[in-house]
Amino acid sequence: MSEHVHAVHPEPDMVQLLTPEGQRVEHPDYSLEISDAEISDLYRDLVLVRRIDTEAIALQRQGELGLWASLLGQEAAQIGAGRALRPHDMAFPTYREHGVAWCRGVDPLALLGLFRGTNLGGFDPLEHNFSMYTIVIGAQTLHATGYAMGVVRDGAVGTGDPARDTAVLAFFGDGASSQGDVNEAFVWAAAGNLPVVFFCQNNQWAISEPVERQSRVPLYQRANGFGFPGVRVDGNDVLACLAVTRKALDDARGAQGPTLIEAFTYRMNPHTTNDDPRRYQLGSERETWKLKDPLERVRAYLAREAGMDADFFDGIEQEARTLAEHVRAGCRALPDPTPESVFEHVHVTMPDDLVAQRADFVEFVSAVSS
Amino acid sequence: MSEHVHAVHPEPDMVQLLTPEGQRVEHPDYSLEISDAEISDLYRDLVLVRRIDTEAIALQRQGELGLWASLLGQEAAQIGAGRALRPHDMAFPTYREHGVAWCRGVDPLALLGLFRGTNLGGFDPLEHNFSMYTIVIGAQTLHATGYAMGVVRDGAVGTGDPARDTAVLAFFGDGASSQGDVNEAFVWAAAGNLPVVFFCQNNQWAISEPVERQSRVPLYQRANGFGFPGVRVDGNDVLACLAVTRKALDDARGAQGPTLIEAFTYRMNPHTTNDDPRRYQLGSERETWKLKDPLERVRAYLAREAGMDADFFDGIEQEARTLAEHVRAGCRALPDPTPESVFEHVHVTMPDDLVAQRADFVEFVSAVSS
Amino acid sequence: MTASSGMTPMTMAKALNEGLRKAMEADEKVVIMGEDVGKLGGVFRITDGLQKDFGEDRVIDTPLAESAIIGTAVGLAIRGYRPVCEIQFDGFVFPGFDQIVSQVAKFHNRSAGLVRMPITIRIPSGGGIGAVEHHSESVETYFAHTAGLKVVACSNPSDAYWMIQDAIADDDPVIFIEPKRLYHAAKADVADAPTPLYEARVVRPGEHVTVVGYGPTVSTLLESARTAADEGIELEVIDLRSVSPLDMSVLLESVQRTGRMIVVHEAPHSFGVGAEIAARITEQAFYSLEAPVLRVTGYDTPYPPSRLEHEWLPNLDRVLDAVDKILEY
Amino acid sequence: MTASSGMTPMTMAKALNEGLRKAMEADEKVVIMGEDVGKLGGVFRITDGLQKDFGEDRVIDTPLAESAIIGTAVGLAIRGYRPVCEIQFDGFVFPGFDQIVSQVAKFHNRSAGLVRMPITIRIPSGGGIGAVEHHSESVETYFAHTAGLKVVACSNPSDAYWMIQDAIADDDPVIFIEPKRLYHAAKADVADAPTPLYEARVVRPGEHVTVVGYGPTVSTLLESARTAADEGIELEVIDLRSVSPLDMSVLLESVQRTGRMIVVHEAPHSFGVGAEIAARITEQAFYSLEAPVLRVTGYDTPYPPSRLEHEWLPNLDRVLDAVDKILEY
Ligand SMILES: Cc1ncc(C[n+]2csc(CCOP(=O)(O)OP(=O)(O)O)c2C)c(N)n1
Ligand SMILES: Cc1ncc(C[n+]2csc(CCOP(=O)(O)OP(=O)(O)O)c2C)c(N)n1
Ligand SMILES: [Mg+2]
Ligand SMILES: [Mg+2]
Repeated sequence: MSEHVHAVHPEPDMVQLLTPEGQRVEHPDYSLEISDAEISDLYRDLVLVRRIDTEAIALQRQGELGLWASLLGQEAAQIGAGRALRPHDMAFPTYREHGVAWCRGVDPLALLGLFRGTNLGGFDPLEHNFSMYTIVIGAQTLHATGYAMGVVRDGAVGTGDPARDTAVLAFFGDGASSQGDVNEAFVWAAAGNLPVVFFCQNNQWAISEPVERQSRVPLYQRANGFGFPGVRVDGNDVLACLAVTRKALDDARGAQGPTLIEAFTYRMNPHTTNDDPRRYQLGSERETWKLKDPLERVRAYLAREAGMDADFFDGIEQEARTLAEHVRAGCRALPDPTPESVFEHVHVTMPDDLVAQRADFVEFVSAVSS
Repeated sequence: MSEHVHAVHPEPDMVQLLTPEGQRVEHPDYSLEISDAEISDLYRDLVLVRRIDTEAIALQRQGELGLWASLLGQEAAQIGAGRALRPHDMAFPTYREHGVAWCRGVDPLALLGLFRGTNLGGFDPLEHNFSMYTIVIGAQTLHATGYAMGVVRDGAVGTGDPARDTAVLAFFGDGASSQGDVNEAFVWAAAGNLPVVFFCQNNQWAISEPVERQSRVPLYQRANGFGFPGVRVDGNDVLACLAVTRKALDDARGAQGPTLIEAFTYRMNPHTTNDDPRRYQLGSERETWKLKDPLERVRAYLAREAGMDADFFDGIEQEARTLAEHVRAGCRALPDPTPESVFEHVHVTMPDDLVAQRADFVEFVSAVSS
Repeated sequence: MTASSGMTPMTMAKALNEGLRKAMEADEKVVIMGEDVGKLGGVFRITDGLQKDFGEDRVIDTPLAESAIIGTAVGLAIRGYRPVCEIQFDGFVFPGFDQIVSQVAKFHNRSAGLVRMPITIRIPSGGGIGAVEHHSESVETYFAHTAGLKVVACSNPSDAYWMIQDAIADDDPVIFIEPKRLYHAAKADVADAPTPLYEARVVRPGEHVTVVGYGPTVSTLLESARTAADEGIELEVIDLRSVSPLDMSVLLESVQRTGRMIVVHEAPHSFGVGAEIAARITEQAFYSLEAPVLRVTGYDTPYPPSRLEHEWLPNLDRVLDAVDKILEY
Repeated sequence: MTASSGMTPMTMAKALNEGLRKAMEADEKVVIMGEDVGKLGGVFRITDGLQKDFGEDRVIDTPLAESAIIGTAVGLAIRGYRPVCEIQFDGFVFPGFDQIVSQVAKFHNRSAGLVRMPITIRIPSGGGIGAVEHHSESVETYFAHTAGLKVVACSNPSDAYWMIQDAIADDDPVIFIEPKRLYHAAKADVADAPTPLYEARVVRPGEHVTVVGYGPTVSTLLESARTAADEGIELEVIDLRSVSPLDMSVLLESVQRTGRMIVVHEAPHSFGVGAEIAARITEQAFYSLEAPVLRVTGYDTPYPPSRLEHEWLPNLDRVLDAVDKILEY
């Protein structure tokens, strides 16, 4: 086939509040009251999560991680969405939401165990109101929908009490939009008018398959078919992602039902550290998207419009270096799993035959390792 | 909850060409050139398939069938859709498409084995271009989509040659619209611009669940979310169903891609002979729909507008009686399955251990039955 | 069976209904979800009246999508609920298979024990009701082979009443197999106390051959035992009750006495539950065996047209054939 | 292995690629479909170059939906095609489970033989590659227990080359298990003729203990046999090749000589392939057995974090432990 060229382009109706050049722009439906201090905080988030990502990739190269799924290019989508959440809201990630994890107060080190092979999770989903990384494409959208059913049953929507009303945020990708589970989640959320927001990071690719393989119309329009609103937002614009997600979460908390958000962005790195995009991607595409970098535009705004000086940027750089050190040292220090641990949490109460198998295994491991 | 009342009502934009009173009406997008003779043939179809249904229910009551899924009330949807097919088109039914089977030239007796328990099918899907009855909700929509992929690969779309261009027609119900498989079929059909038409008989109920449990918007709108046209048609109007399905099949054959048709109708009988609708249905609802009977309106038209006389209607009555006799006698004469048959078609080539199991089974059955 | 609970004798359908009611009264976090479980009370009426008494929030008529029934149950469990999912018929559990195997079974382990999946999945199972395709499957083996799941099957009203409550109370996910053809069979007393959920039970003692079944086949085994007794052959009938984990102690104690064991189930023969029991018994009681463990099961074919199901299913004659065969060793 | 085919030695990945190419040349109705099988050549490059050479119509990058990959393959088969579906990783076959078990496995039977399902479902399987969750599962038992399916596993490049062609040429649906950790292992010669698809093969003769494996474990068994030989213990290594149907003749002939058998697989222990083989061997060779059939398998846990996978998986030490144990009987 002729070299792949994207048919889907940013729509005029794509919500944008900060241009790639760093200009604030207004949008009729999504105004955002935000101070330069708050924007500075968002910038800090963006820089730090990109740094976490950079370090993780380096650690994978050094053999410290078996794999890493990079979020490069998607920082704004994840920080914008993540910062729109309230502490008691619940989020359901895929395997790439490192930026959202950051917003939920999860130590980056807690994410590395899964990729290092020392555990399958590493943090407490209930403490952070951030569910487990989910690798089976789309599965988590149903978990989010069920959680939202529970929220409704707990009377935690539409009370008007901000400390009580709760929303659920489900992350998924453009490829995932083809999975039955994701569409079933749309059916249930619509039929039940549930307080769940579906946040699709359309990074244009599902490994080697362009989004056109999944849909011939923009993904945000999928929601129309199920009878709830869909909106496309500039996924590289952290302010727009924050504003659009905030609005959708408010609607959810206010018993207005679900929203589908399509964050239009781009995967600037390979799918994972195992992937080789040269086989299917045009370098030129990546170059075009480089000009829309989610960090640069905020930096430009802060420097030009908000008059932040070198000290500010140096301060964040310093923070990033400290964080990087934390990630590097912490990763190498991650404890290996104990043989017992493999058996411990298979069930809450361990059946006898598993007790016996554990004994075998523990004995065997100590034998070979001694 | 308060007694269930349908929120979804026939839309103004529901295609109708023949009113419940038997008046022909025009529709801007769907004109239908059809002679009174052709309408008479459709009426004959409607009467005969209803009679097959009536006989099957009676046979179930008499213990000759284990179960029957009645099509009462849905005759127009099935005959309209079935008669829109060309011989070389392919149709994929659920378990209720007895009227479509009729249009595909399948002997009604061939449908009874499944419900009598003498076989799992009973006719040759490839001879009739009518696939097997499919009981797992939604599964057949993917089969139809895959078949349509084959049609495209065979170069049998968009050639303009009516003897060559082929369309696929997939049947499913309102409840089925919630299944992942059905929505995946929409994804594939849209992304691949496949020659498949999705024909949803919205009979308002999925066993005891009203369509509102599945969707808060009319089902034909689901197609918008996937980027292909959806249309709602009066499912009790055989002319409208014929016209709308013809158009959709023509588009498919002409490489215009998929269409979703929602035939708005009503299940006038219990879900199956096992069901007890009194537990969940308002009798009044049934009464309202009785006034929209798919046969009566055609009968009224033929008598009033086309001047068909008593002989015509008596002739069809006579045909129906003969057919009924064929069904009654034929059902009782259906051969029981042989023990061998259970093993014969598990695989094309039977593995040794199955050969041994067959020997056991055959010996055992002859032993107990002797 | 121990003394009556004072409840009037009841069918298995009624016993399950009563057990579900008790479970919902005991814990307000218990919710029932599935297709047609509300006003209709399920196609088998197992949830009859529960929506009327506990409301639509706790007895939920779901959209028609099994993957979503299970997937949303996972989300409800994360939120602190205790979902009881009804799969309408055995053959329709497969669209939900991914959520069961990759999420329900693994989530607790994935979270290192921080999140629990107290989900009960009720599956009306097995054949013998003259139904059409997909309505007579025996699917327990798929789940028994899946780490993280427990699989139990009730064979009588008393167990049905108690086991469903214990399964729901269990903090682990439980696949609950209900022999649908016994739903409306003879009424029976309900014991005043449960047998522990994961214990097998000797339901008829015998010295010559141990016959093991669960769910629908137990009554067939009792019938076989009565017939065999007429010829002086005493079958010891064991109701497995729990398919996974297996209660080996009861099986071993029995086979060490009888030296002979036959395992009976409706599921296809190969790679079935009988194979695992045969393998373990041979491993753990090798020198006690007078004969190999034999199996009387469904054949390795799709479930047959119902006109042949009673021949295809394990039945009195096939069990007694196996008894004769095993005694020839 | 018979004399070389004259092809240069190749890896299993290359052998599968060549086999697929041959199958597509042999029958224009063969289509390959799956996620990323086109330009990328699949995440393991098994279909590398095939889209370029055969076109997008025959090597189809599908949307991301396994149920649809299988369900549309059923429709293609009805239309007369011979689909070869790639499941990207073992753990992702489950969303397609319903279409496999209720449609692919049953359609031919449902149609009384009038419609065929010549569908091959390729599943890169097993562990040992340091992957994250769901990427190291062994799912063969689920399909072996499903009537209407055949399940085969290749263990070396030559079999990979021939078996994939035979599986595609088979008019029945075949689940094709590929041991992913061997894809890029040592190159080997390709035999000039295939061993019949459903036959087991003795890959190393020995007189003391029969050890049976398939797919990824065969190389572990050969390694174990070499080590055991140093202590004068001769293991007879059998490559099952076909998990379902089972080629009992080869297994029986061997165990009747050795009197001892160990079955080895990565899939969880309970209700696994080892159980069926143990049950059949005990049934059919009862008096030849010096010891019960033992099993060295994955444990009844979810697949562990990769740091522990090499201990968790059947390995040299665990096999030799079992050999010592079985020789003590
Ligand atoms: C059910 C399932 N099938 C296949 C895979 C393998 N896989 C992992 S990521 C991926 C692509 C996902 O694309 P998208 O949804 O766009 O998310 P992205 O990776 O681009 O963030 C695939 C096919 C999987 N994880 N789960
Ligand atoms: C996967 C699956 N789940 C459940 C069932 C049981 N079942 C049979 S028909 C039916 C309702 C179908 O409703 P609808 O799609 O509206 O079709 P209708 O029967 O109204 O024609 C259900 C739940 C099934 N056959 N398949
Ligand atoms: Mg993507
Ligand atoms: Mg319906």
